[in-house]
Amino acid sequence: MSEVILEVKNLKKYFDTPRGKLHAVDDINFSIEKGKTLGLVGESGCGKSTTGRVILRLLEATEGEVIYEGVNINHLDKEGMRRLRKEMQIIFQDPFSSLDPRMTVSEIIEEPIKLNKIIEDPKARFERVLELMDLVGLSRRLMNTYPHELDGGRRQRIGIARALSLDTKFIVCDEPVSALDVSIQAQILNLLKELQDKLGLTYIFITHDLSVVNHFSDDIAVMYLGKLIEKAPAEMLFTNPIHPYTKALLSAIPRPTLDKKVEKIILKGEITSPINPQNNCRFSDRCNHAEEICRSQEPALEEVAPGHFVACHLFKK
Amino acid sequence: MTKYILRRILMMIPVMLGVTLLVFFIISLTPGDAASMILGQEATEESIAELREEMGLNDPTIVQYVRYMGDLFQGDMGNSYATGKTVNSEIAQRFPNTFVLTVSAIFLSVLISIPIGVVSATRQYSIFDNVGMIIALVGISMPSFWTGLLLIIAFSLKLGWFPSGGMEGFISLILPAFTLAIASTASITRTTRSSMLEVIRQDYINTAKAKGVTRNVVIRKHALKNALIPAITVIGLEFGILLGGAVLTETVFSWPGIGRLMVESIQRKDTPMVLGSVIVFALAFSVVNLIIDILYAFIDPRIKSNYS
Amino acid sequence: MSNKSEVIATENLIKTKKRSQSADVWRRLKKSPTAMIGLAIIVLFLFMALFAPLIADYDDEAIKMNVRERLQPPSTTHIFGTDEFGRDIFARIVWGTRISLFVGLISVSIALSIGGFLGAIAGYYGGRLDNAIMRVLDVLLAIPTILLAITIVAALGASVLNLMIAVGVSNIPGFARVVRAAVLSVKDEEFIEAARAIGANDFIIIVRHVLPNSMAPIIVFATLKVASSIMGISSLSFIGLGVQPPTPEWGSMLAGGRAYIRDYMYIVMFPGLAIVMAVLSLNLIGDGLRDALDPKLK
Amino acid sequence: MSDKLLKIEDLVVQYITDDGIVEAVNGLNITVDRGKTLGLVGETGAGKTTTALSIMRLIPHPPGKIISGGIELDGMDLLALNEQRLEKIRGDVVSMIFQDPMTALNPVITVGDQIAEAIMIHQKVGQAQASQKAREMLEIVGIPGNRSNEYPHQFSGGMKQRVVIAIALSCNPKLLIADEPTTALDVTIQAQVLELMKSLKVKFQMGMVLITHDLGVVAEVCDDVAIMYAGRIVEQGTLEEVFTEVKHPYTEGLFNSIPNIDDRKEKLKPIRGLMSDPYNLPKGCSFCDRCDYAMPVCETEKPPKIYFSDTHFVECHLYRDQQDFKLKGGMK
Repeated sequence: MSEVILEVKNLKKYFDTPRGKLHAVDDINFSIEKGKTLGLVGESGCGKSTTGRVILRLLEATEGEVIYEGVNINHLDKEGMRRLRKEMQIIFQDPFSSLDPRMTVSEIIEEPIKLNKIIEDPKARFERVLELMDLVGLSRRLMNTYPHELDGGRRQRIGIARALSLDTKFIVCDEPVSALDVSIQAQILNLLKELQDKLGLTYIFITHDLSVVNHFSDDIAVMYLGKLIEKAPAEMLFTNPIHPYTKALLSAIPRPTLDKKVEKIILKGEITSPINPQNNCRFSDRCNHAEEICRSQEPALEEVAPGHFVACHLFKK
Repeated sequence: MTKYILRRILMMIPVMLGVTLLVFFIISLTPGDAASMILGQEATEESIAELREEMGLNDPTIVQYVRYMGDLFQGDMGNSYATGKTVNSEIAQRFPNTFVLTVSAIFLSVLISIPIGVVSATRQYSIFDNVGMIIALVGISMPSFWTGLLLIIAFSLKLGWFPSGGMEGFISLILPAFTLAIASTASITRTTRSSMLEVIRQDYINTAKAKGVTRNVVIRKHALKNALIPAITVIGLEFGILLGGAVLTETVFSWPGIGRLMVESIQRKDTPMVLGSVIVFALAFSVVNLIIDILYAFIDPRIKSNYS
Repeated sequence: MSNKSEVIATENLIKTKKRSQSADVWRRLKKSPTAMIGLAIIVLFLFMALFAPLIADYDDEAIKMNVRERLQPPSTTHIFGTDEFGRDIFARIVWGTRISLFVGLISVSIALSIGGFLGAIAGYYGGRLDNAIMRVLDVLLAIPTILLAITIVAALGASVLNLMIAVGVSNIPGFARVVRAAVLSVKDEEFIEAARAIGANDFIIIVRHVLPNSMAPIIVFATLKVASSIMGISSLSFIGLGVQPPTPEWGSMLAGGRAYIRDYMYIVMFPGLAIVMAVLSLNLIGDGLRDALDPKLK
Repeated sequence: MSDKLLKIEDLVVQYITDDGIVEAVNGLNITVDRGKTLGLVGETGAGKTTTALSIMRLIPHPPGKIISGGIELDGMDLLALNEQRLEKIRGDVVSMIFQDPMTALNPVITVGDQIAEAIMIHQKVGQAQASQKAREMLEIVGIPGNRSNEYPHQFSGGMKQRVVIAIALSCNPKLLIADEPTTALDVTIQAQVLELMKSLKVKFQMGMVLITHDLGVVAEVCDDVAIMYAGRIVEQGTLEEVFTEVKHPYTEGLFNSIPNIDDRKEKLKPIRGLMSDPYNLPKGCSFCDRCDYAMPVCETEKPPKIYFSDTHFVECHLYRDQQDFKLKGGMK
């Protein structure tokens, strides 16, 4: 029996915009077990990155709870949050902008250790930095270089080393490979996987790329315009997607193979943004199967099979 | 569009109120007593005290300010301590001269600078570009009062082509307008060049070229309009600098504008006149900025649609 | 590369000092001949300002009137000639350097510290504080810089101190805007969020991450502002609102010499050239720095 | 007329910078048949975009320069033409779609005018007629014609890319170069745009060079595939040949790096290391320092071109002496 490390309850994050309230994250629920990976999937504007940031309290939640190892982090004071940050970390999408261009590789990796007073002795701290560089496959000779002198893959390794420099147990990976070339992407994915096995890490893996998330995750949650619309174990979601959006998303991925041609579901229209949303299914205006009820009532997330949750009026048919 | 313009005009009001408040308080710091100035050295203590009371100079500054603003809204900026004439009439008489001078200077600048900036950018690192940019930098570095003196020496005293000062017809406008225009020409040229360089690297320029649009049309139609957006900002800022520069240029060329009026009034400690001049300058500058913002909306459709 | 040789190479590299970024900037700046000319000129001016007493005697040559030697054209004894009171123009220019550079630097420091502080907190905290600060600055910006300076000096009276205050204050809004824009451009970078994620507080974030990364445009702007302040100081002195005679100042030298330009053109020639050279050199350096600090623009 | 629409021979393009010379393209050969689509596949820095810009003759100069080689388009020697002739060809015979739709449209000109411009240049028609045609083009790419008076910022990313496509196709070009046309788009939007491009390809009967890093996109749209690495084509063949009989170790590496969506247990086998420094390419095979099959000869000698069929070739030493050499990974 594995234990739940993180639980998200009725989480909401709204932003004020000139055109109204943007419901970036709107009442989502999920939990993650220790040592597992939850894939958070969706297209631009679906709220997946915002969710990641609210979980780490880099953004304050509008409503709802984030419970990490039994502690509601929304209620923690500064000091409590500081302690927690040692365990909860983030890896960013853009290895170009997520590293301070004025700091060297070793300074970047060292900063969290120094800041959180993990190791006070400079010499021991330096040893630890070298150790971390080895761990993520960064050659030690790069320690005095600046990020802009390195390629995207190595920069992402720096970001990973920084995230691991504390007593990290839980990492939000925000599109960690989408800025990288395919061959480098595979290197980083393998590294993240190895680190998880070695250090028992728990990941939330945020991505728009379903093939990456399938490879990587235990559970997958699909988001659309701030809502969680389907959640299931990866295997189940891929073999038996229920929500029309998930189906379309799965079929839309270009597959690098000549056999097993998948019938494409082409959606109409484009992604809008969840500003002042109506009480309807947010996908209804793009859905090929939408019915009257979809336009007048918002579907709730319901369990249709053990572990498989869907928010759609039509699955019952 | 009307909504946008109205909004911009409304935004001007608090700024102008702030300007009057600020300037009024700065000027109220001026040492010396207005009443004794008006009455001259022979005045008795009593008559001075009487006048002080009458002018309300014993009231707190803020009360004086409110009174001043009340008058200002009725179009009255008080009377000059030095001449006794109304500030309004004096400024009304002088303002057109400053207007003519600065507007001709900015026209001259824009006319010269935009083409040079564009050509420099399209031929980056050519001799034309390099020499042009060095001249522009020197132009920015020359104080207008000195340039004015040099121009007087050369074209008035030595060659006798133009008068060295005063305001007698178009011919006397040429030297001061040119003097005033130098620095802004240089600076608008530099901005035009750099924003043009920025624009011609954009993807949409490649799209245009890939359509088969000729080089000249790419520059004229696709690049220039985009490059003008930052250039116009600088034209607006330069206009402010021109207004400031008018103080110096008018002094050098004895041009009867409000710049010179202001300097003379400062020397005469004629505070109502100084106050009036600064406010008019600030108002003129704000109106220019308003025009600039409206121009923006015409060039850049993104602004227009934000307010429709 | 084998493991062993890598370790050795590593140890060698750890010992070598890391290459500093200012060295990089200097390397790029050196490539610009115009910036180097500017630097040479300004060093010359600094030298003149520092060693003015060794170059010319203040009381004897720069201040004392000497009617017998008035309005002498340049010669070997007076290389720039003498003015209407028979004072040596070269000596006055040398001493004027002190005033111009000193007042220029001090007023920019005033503007940078006040404007920079306001701009930094406005940019970093945003929201209402930002709004309040920017609205106040809008008022200052509505008055053209030089007019604001003139108004301040007119009210406070003409003196070197008031000149510094006037030029300094009138430059505050400019600095606030530049610093704010610089901070804003850095603030939303992901590395700031990364710093927050590792538990850094606002102070550490501002000092260690925001400021170092927003320095480039501020340095450039400050350099250019020293130039324009020097110009502003001489402008004010020219219209009699700055440094008062007989103190040697370039602008007031021009004002004094104005009456004699028909026959004694050199009187206005040299002080004016001094202004141009000082301002130009700083502008050249500013331009060079802009390119050197931001290699992307090249 | 030959059935070859585009023929590039031994193309060499360099960028001359302060830090040295980058050989962005060195000795590139590709051909595109009329009405066929060639997928040009490679990673960042492989020289794909440089190749595209060379065909358009839009290499920014300085620093870029076409050093040698030949580009023949529809029987014309592009490298021999002057600028005026090129302007007549661009947008008419060959046109191009750029990667980022967000920046590819001029923000201050209406989309209708941006489409009409190309029509007016090449078809010598008046403003009214061109605007009419522009509206028709918008309809063809799935945008209501009455939106032609709107500005680019009023369109979403996918819509913008449709406008870009409308511009490119407005004069019925014989060759379309599409540089990563869907990379910046969301998956469901990408599916829409790919679908549109596939149908337009048939409708307009044009040849196409589709530049991409995504083998999935290639499988969907292309007839032929060329794999590019460090400025050269390392393997080329029909879609069938390249996808079923991978020959080059780099091609194999690319396939093994992609997570297989239909088999989540499969382990990724990334290509180790990084692409060689473009300032300083190895003397022999550019891929040899990352290649699992590298032999001593790979480091010293440029690999020969080995043909397996009229259409399928590879540049690799492995097959010089034994044509039937099999890569370890085989195919999925």
